[in-house]
Amino acid sequence: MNGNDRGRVGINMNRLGSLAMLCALIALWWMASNAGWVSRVFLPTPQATFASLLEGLNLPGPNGNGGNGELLAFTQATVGRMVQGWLLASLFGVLLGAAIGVSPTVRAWVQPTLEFIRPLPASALLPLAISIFGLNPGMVLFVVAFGAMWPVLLATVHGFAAVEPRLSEVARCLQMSRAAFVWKMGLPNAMPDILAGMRLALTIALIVAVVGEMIASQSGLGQAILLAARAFRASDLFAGIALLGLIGFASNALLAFAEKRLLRWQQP
Amino acid sequence: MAERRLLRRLRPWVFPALLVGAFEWYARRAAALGSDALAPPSAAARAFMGAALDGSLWQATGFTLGTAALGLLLGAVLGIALGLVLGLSRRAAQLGSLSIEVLRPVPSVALIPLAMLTFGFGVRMELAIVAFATFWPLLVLVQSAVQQIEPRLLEVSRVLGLSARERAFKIVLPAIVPRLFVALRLGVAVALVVAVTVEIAANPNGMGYAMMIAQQSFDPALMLAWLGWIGVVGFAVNAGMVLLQRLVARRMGMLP
Amino acid sequence: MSTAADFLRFDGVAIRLGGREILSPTSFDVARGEFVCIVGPSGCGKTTLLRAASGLVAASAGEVRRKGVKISEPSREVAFVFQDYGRALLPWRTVEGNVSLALEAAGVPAAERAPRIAEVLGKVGLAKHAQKFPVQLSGGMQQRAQIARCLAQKPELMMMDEPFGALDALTRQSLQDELARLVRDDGLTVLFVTHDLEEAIYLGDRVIALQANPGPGRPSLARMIDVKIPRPRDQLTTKEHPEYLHLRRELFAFIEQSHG
Amino acid sequence: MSTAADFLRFDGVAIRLGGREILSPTSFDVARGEFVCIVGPSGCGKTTLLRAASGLVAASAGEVRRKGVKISEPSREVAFVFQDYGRALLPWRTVEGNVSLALEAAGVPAAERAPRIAEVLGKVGLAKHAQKFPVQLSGGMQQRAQIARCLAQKPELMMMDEPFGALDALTRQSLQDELARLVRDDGLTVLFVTHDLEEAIYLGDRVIALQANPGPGRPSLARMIDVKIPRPRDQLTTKEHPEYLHLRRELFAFIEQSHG
Amino acid sequence: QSNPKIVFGYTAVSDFASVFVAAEEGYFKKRNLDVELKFIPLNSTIPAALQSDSLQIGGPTPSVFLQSVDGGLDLVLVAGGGLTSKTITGFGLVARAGSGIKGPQDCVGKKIGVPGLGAFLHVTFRAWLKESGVDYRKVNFVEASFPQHADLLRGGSVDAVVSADPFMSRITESGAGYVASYYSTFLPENNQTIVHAAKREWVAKNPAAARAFRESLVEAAGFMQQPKNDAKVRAAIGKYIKLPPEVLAKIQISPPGATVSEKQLGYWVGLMKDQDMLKTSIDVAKLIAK
Ligand SMILES: Nc1ncnc2c1ncn2[C@@H]1O[C@H](COP(=O)(O)OP(=O)(O)OP(=O)(O)O)[C@@H](O)[C@H]1O
Ligand SMILES: Nc1ncnc2c1ncn2[C@@H]1O[C@H](COP(=O)(O)OP(=O)(O)OP(=O)(O)O)[C@@H](O)[C@H]1O
Ligand SMILES: [Mg+2]
Ligand SMILES: [Mg+2]
Repeated sequence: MNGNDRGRVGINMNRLGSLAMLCALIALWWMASNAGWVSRVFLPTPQATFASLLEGLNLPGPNGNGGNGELLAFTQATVGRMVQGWLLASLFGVLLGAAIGVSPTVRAWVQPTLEFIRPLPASALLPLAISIFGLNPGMVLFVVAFGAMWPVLLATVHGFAAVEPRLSEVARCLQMSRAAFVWKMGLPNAMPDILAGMRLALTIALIVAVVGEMIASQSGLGQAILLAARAFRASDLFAGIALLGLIGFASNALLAFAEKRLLRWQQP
Repeated sequence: MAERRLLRRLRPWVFPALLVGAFEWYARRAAALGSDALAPPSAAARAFMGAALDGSLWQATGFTLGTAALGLLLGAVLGIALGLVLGLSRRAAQLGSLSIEVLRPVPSVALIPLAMLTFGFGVRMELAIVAFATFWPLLVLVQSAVQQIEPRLLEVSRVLGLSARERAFKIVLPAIVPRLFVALRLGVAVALVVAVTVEIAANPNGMGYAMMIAQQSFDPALMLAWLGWIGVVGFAVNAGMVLLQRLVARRMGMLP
Repeated sequence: MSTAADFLRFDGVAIRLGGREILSPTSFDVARGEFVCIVGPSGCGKTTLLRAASGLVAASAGEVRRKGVKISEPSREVAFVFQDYGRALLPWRTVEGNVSLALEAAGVPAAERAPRIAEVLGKVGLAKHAQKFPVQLSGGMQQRAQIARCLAQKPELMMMDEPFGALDALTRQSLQDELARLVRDDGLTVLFVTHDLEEAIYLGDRVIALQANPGPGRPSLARMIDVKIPRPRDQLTTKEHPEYLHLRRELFAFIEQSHG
Repeated sequence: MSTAADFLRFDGVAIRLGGREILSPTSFDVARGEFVCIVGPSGCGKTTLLRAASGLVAASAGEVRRKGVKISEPSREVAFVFQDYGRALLPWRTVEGNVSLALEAAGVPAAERAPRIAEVLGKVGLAKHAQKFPVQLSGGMQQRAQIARCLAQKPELMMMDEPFGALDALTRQSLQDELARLVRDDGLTVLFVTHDLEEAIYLGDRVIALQANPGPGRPSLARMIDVKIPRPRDQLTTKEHPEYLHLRRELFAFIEQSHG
Repeated sequence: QSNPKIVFGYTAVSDFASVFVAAEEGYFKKRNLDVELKFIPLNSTIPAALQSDSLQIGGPTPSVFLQSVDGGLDLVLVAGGGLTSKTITGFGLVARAGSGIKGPQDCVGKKIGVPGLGAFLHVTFRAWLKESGVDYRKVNFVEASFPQHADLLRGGSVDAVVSADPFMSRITESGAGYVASYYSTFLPENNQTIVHAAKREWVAKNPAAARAFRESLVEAAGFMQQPKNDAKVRAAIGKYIKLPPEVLAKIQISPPGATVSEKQLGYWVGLMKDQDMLKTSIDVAKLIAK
């Protein structure tokens, strides 16, 4: 009882501590920008950033009137691109990974090719993709999926390769069919790896989506911050960066939660 | 038997050959239709030879690799140092957790415009972004590596009465080496990708920039050559890291 | 020496793995319903012998026949309890799900599975833990879950590879007695590997002692001992039975000498 | 009951971990040179008691005194052989390097280390494997390497937590006898945890039986038995000694009843 | 006296011809200026490069320059580059074959590629639309670099592009598109298309160098205006901008405007104000170094 209480209080104290730390960082930002230690061209004040954010999100700002809501549309576009690309990446990553993991033949034929294209930065592929597919949202989606596919693919291959040999023997002893083996042993065994890979893939999907928007002129947060920077609107730039950070934070937290639910069997 | 061996040798090359062939055909057709942005791989190979001979290839490659390495060094040193602190002290880890969770997901490429504003272009801005991009994975992986050190080993060090210094050098550091390598491998890959991306998006130096220049100055063959070369460089760097990792693992008795 | 009625027959079975002869040509027979224990020092090939008997590994020479048929692949009529129970369970399935795997493999309709699962879990005393995942179980419970899966298979032959190796004394003893009862009730034939000589004598109808490093002049099969202690046996009286003490002495002396 | 000459004294030691009382107040003494075995069902707190005795975990009530001084931190004079030997060795150091760690910690000059390492490795029979890494060793060899490291510490008190838990019968018996010899030669005091009642009787001067789930009316310390079998003991005759059979029966009966 | 080394940033347009000529004809050297010409791929990065001292003088387009000043950078103009002219047909609106775009009215609701959002061609194109009475907000602009224009038109990703030679003529020759309007010919003449900016701090510290730089360009402008020098001018351009010879021979060179007047800059300020691109009010007089 006593120990429990102390535990709970301890956790609250920790939360408060880490919150205080974050506040301290923001305070430091506030001081640095307001006192003019760093030029405001580079570092806007937190209040200006916040005002830009409110205005862009079409929320009533400090001066009472709503903004233009541009950022809201951009955020939607970026999130949509990220999520779609990520889903595509996950789908193809798992399918291809499972094929490679299960079949030594497929592995022998395609893996070397994949090993070679894997280190290609997705951003470097953009100019070529534009030439081939044209400057359209589908092309950017393709590049996002391409860039984000690798962690899922590798994790799936690894998960299949790492099926405990003892379990393969259990399958043999029970004379399980190949399909049953894939479905009942291979995939569940690869699941933790796949989920971890998908989490990484989501981060990459966001990054590539932003790069795609910057280079291939798709409307979204990536383009918004680039234009903000070109026009030297630092507060808008920071508002965009903050939104991107928020997207990353929220999506990561969401997936971590899902992962925990799905991998209940790992917890003692 | 000999045929089978030959097949085995050739197998990995079949797909790349098919891809290249298909692309050659497609690009020739597009060029016939008057495209300015596509070139067949054969032309790319010629362009590549040209770039290799006039030295621009090596200069740009050197710049990208050098900047990526420096940025990684910066990001890794900071990330490992902070990771060790957060890993060893639960208090510090708890204090920093929220700030890290909030800052970490900021996509590094989102900082390209900011770095451009702050540093202009050149080595410094690329360095800053590469360092930022590699800092987080190293921080997080080192922290978890330290936290996952076998508690039994730390108890052994207590039972034997090792000093703090001895504990750091004889237990903690060797114990995290394998995971540190995994982290560094990831870091190297990230550093290279980010460096190229920065060059493509903003910084007028290095391989990414050379590729953009080729594209903008009507030289799709050269652009394709650069794309292929970037792939080769990434492949080689990755292979080098794997080799190094194996070597260290063997030296430390992690592999039988 | 052997008749067609032999249930399992080893006929000059030799096994080479990794370029080394692990098992030199070995021949023996097992009758239906017999409980045969195999002992020997670590690395002498006990597990390998069992794997050959179930078709998980192919003999390099000789052959294993079950009911007159040469064994080449594992069969569902033979269950295998692995030494490392921690790895032989699907970590993502509950105890129930793990047992169910055997039924699914055998094509038992979904509706019939539940009662059969409940039955075998009852037999091994895991009825209350059906919904738990392997990580949530102690070692002994995990091993019992594996045994339950093997029982669900309704095998006629059971291979058990040091099934009680890492359990504490009490759990071990109660599982030994439980196993003896199950085997008698279901008329199972068992090949039981252990490194514990006393366990071998206590459980077996026969004990086969293997020795390590077979060479030209050193066969793997070193000794075959019939255990004539009456059944049912129990932990206290059987272990003070004169025959038990005698066999114990004999086996120890033999193994010590063959070891040195 | 106790005198100032007591080497190790438990004085009402209770331990709470994770909000649960794992060890209820326990008191007993250990004399210098004594070999005390601790038995009990899994999870009853054997390991926890040993950790408290060496200062790895702090007692929530009462205190442990060694030579009259309250224990608060581990000391180099006390060696601890961990149950999970696989984890207690530095995987990146050879057997030699692992043993050397104890000498480095004690500040032994580099020049003197080699002979001392060779000596302890000889004692545990690992002289030939000095250059191997832990992954290259069998479980028994790993455990012997850990024991070698503890011996290199030149402790006066040795804590051993189920050191032979996962070894095969023969290795186990030879290590038991080896340990008994070492302890006698060096005049070591030993606290030895095991789940094997027979091992406890065979090795101990005294056996302490713990029981699980202590509550208000249930102390952790359930039974204390003196073993009056003469030394040196040996695997065959000692285990047929009437006193041995008697104690075995007594302990089994007790534990079975306290378990049920 | 010794002048500081000047790193000058330029982009791949012929509006920098006066600088190239000054370098080639030795006008910089004559005034004891050490000028290094550095190619910058993206015009809009030039202000940042000036701010971070990667460059001492650079040639942003007026719109990029004004936006940076609007954002708080303290830059001033040292000199000017090329001028707008009704005779220049080097850039225009190129529509996809079959798109049916003929004039400004047809652009409404269409997707139009421009080489840089908020950059020169974009701003001037919007100005033309506005002048023609078309609401440019109803046009969907996307950014696409010049070499991609042909493929984008052919693939149907965009309905038209605002392009420039030599890309424009390649498109029309290949039949992928046609020039719907040389809209620049409708814009007022004599306004800089490129301005040469430097940090105010730098100009204050090196007034002599800044003046010498401008004087070099004035002399170069004089050189360019003599038709007999045309070959030399083209050679200078070809040296700094890598162009195929046949393209170089045909390229239209905009007239030089080495000194920037308040009126000229004021034109751009007005244009950008019209398009809501400026947030602060800009005092043109303060932005031109004397
Ligand atoms: N796949 C394999 N390839 C090469 N050698 C093997 C293989 N499997 C087993 N061995 C070797 O064969 C020998 C016998 O192994 P086996 O597992 O049968 O021993 P065991 O009697 O079961 O020992 P333990 O009591 O330790 O389980 C060992 O020396 C082992 O190293
Ligand atoms: N750090 C801890 N926090 C909370 N509970 C703990 C901790 N360490 C041990 N326990 C609990 O204390 C009890 C006793 O553990 P201990 O390891 O001492 O048992 P044991 O007698 O050594 O068992 P075994 O024979 O299985 O090794 C167990 O129920 C265990 O779950
Ligand atoms: Mg075995
Ligand atoms: Mg324990």
